[in-house]
Amino acid sequence: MNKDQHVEFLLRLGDNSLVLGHRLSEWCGHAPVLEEDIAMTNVALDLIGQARMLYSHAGEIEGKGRDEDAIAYLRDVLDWRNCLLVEQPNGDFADTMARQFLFDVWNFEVFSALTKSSDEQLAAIAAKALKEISYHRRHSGDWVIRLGDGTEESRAKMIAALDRVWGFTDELFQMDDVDKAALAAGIGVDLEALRPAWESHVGAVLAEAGLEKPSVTWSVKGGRTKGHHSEHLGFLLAELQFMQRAYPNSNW
Amino acid sequence: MNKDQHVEFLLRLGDNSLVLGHRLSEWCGHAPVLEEDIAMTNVALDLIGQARMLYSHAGEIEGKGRDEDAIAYLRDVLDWRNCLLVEQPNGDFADTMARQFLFDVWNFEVFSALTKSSDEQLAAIAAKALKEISYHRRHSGDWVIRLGDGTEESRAKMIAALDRVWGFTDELFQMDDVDKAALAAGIGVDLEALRPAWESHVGAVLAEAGLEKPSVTWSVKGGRTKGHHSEHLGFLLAELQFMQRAYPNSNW
Amino acid sequence: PAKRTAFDEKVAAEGKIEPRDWMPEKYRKTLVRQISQHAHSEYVGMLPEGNWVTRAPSLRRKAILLSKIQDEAGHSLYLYSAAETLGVSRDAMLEALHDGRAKYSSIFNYPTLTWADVAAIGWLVDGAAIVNQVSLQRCSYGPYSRAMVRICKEESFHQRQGYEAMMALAQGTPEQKKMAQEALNRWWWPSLMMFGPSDKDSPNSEQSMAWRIKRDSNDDLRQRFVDMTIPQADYLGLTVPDPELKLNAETGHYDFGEIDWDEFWQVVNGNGICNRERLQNRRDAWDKGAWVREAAMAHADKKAARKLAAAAE
Amino acid sequence: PAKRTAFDEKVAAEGKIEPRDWMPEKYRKTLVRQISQHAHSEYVGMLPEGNWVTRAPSLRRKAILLSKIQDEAGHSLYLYSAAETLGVSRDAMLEALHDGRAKYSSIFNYPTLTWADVAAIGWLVDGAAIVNQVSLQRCSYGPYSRAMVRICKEESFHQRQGYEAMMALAQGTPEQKKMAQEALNRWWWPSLMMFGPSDKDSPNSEQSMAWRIKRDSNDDLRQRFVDMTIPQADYLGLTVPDPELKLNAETGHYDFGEIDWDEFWQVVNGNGICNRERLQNRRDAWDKGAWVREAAMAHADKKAARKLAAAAE
Repeated sequence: MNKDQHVEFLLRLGDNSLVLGHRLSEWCGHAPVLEEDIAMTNVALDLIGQARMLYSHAGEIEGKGRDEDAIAYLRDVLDWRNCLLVEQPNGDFADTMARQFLFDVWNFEVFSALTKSSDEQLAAIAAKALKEISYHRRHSGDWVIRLGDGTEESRAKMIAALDRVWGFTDELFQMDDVDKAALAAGIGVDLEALRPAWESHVGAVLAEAGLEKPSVTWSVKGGRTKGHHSEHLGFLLAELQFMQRAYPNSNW
Repeated sequence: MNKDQHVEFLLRLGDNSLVLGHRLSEWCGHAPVLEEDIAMTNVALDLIGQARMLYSHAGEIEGKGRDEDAIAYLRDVLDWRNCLLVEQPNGDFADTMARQFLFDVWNFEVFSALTKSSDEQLAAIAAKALKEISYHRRHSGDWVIRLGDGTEESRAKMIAALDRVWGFTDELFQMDDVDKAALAAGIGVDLEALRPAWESHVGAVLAEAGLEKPSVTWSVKGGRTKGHHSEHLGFLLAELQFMQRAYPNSNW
Repeated sequence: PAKRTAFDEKVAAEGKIEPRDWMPEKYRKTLVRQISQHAHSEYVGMLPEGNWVTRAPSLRRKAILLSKIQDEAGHSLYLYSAAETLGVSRDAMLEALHDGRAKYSSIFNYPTLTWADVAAIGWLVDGAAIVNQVSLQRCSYGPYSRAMVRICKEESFHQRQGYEAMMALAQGTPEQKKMAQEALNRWWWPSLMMFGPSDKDSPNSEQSMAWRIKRDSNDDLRQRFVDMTIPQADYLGLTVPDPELKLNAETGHYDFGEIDWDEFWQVVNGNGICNRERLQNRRDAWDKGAWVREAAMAHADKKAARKLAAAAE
Repeated sequence: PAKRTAFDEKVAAEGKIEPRDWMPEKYRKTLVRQISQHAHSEYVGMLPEGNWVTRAPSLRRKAILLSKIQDEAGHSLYLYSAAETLGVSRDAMLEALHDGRAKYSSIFNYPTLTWADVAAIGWLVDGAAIVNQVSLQRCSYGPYSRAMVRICKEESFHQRQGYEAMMALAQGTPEQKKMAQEALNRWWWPSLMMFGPSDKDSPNSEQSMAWRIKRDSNDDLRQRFVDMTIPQADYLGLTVPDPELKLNAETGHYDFGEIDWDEFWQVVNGNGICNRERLQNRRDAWDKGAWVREAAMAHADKKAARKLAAAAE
């Protein structure tokens, strides 16, 4: 695995965290209940913290002097490597929780595996993150259950929400050259191999929620491996990056 | 009237046009009927065209080498001088038309007066713009009538929409030092004196729509004269300016 | 039968079939499908470009883009009108779009990720559309043929503007040039796919050609587009993402690589990045606009009733 | 009367009144009004800062800001709980907020227009809040007093972070310094207004002071804030927008100009830029969240019923 691939592998992880953290932070002050303002902000904080560690580590390996902010604020859309799932708009609370849950379950498996990465720094980051992600997974899973097993209305909304995001999950298990190189080097994860664990956990929660696995047949990919995103990411970046773009070379 | 005031006076006009044109352009492809996609895009185009002429003229008078794009793309929020009314979010179609109508009627009076400006370039711009604004005013007025005199639902929405924007209209008639200097120099307009004509036209259309003048008592000001905007403008600018901020010193 | 013969003779003689003329039911149906699909494409096609209106990099480009989108709305309107002459209402056509029965050009299921994509759409997508539409100017159905004449004029204007926008990028900073190349990389093959399946896989084409609804085969039109576009790409200094592309000295045409028809069908069948969003956007605009359309009708009725009442007094 | 005497004596002896203790009805009402207003202020106060979360200029600042807002949500929660000890439910308090009967601190009706406004809120608004809250730590009502102790610790942390963010701007580029100065210009006077009307125009204060709900007068607290803040502004190299401001050598306090109480009342009474939006935001979050809260309750009920049924088997 060459250095570029190593950096790219880390950016994929970091971009997932930052973009999803950003989406959650958009809820700030608008949650359905005060306790969720706290809980969602907490998850957003964890994710942004993970992105910072991953970016700093990537910047060090790259060795070109980019720090966490240069990586977060000075790349345009085609250079982002998050999966399509996390950049999808918040929608309603069911949409947000469906997106979060499907990601959290995957992320938990990924970071579990990464605790054994031969990249020791990455393994340390993963060990720290895993405790947080374990909470995230429980939190979003609880909401899938509450909404699925709540009222008629909440159940209908949760079903619709799962249908809307399900087609973005295949991308999570796709292995390209970078992933294979990372795996071969003992740095990365066999994403394909995570699918059974993901399906089993997701299935168990859906069962508890009284929900079926969505039967949608569409599936899209390309954000994480090629930077082929949906049109939503560009608007997210315009907001995220405004200050650093408008006031370059400033310390904050 | 000094040069700074002259430039400021022109920017106030241009910023109104650009910001409202931007808001209308957000409807692009989302109008309630195809004919309105065409009509609203048309109004947006007129307004953006007016902003370009006003900015270019302001840039020439200023004499510091700023062109229309430098003025539009490289000022942050406190340097914008549009009135609060035009930066308000689109809301639903009734909100958009209420905002547009109250502005169009004012804008028509302003540009009518400006056709006699001693700034000949401005007078020429006003003469061209006036034909366009005359169409805008008819278009938005027709919709106020249609919605007010349409269904129960549309009437309720139009009443709510007028209530939501009415408190932004006092600002349109406020005269500060810049306005007074522009008036004294024969360049500007006596905004206070426009109120009766505005009220009369607005009143006639509301009457035809079967609507009352809103009875809201709040009133806010400060966008046009001090750059004290609402929180909406910053997000609008993040989108508007993204490309010029992210790729400085490029030709497009 | 006599009517049938008259129809066939008129078509054969390059005459135009008009709305009141007798026509075979299948001719009518084929046209309705094709014209409404074309109308939907213009309508849906506003969205990927509309995505950049608020972020256009200069006021001049913003005005050009808005004006282009306005033209597309206009094209959509002519085309719906042309289809309406065949006895189907715009609302019925929109209903078919909204519930997924009717199609629109699959190219619009690709996202516009950078400003260069907007330029590339103008250059390539409008370029491909023109090749197709120039051919359709000779379509046997009068209203469609005339709509094409009108639309082609505007489209070639758009195509020139798109090319010029691409030129500004190709001659710009390294970032701009990179953005232009990446756009070409993403839009090249989908543009070739716009002409539809290869002739050998295009079973409906034969009847359409006989009826002169369609005047040139998919592969012929595609070749025409390639021949026209490669020199433009060369002039821009951009590389077309096809290693097999080269001028064939014998035929005088460019040979090009195999199209990935699997990708084509993937996107047609729902797996493009934007399929769901495009349709949802159109449905949302329609649903959220329902009360506005109802209000306009209610007002028009009231107004008419008042006029009538006044006249009766 | 015996209870009344016991209450008065306890208050006079700096004892804490607890929820189960007897208290005059007006004491209870005053506290409910004050504590719920304080809770609403924390809740609504999330919005002007939340406005910059997605645009924070560095990841570190973004994390600090999010964490601060999370703390505010927490404060709001303690305060609602403190008020609930007086027999009023959180839902009832929110209803009063949503229909405009209950107030929140009027400072949050000003918009955050630049990043420097976020820094200024941390420095000035949290600074003013702390002065007030430190005083309220000695409030006679136990739960409120204890909430203040806990909140004050976090608030002073926020205030230091705000000051530090302001410092980064004041020591930054000319644009940053300008942004900082403009924020101070806009937030200075509203911060002074946070302490409420002058003592002479504050008729309710006397009873609150007697009951030790309030421990210091508005003007005393305001003076304390000014004395604390001016040296900080000097250190930042920023100019407080008050030409009459100067240290009074005799008193050792800063004298300052007349507050524009007309502006104060204008904003309190609905003419701030954000009054409508803040309330609408809170109402929208509440209304759009109704189905989520209902679902959570329905699920909890079903779960409890299932547990009961299982136990009965």
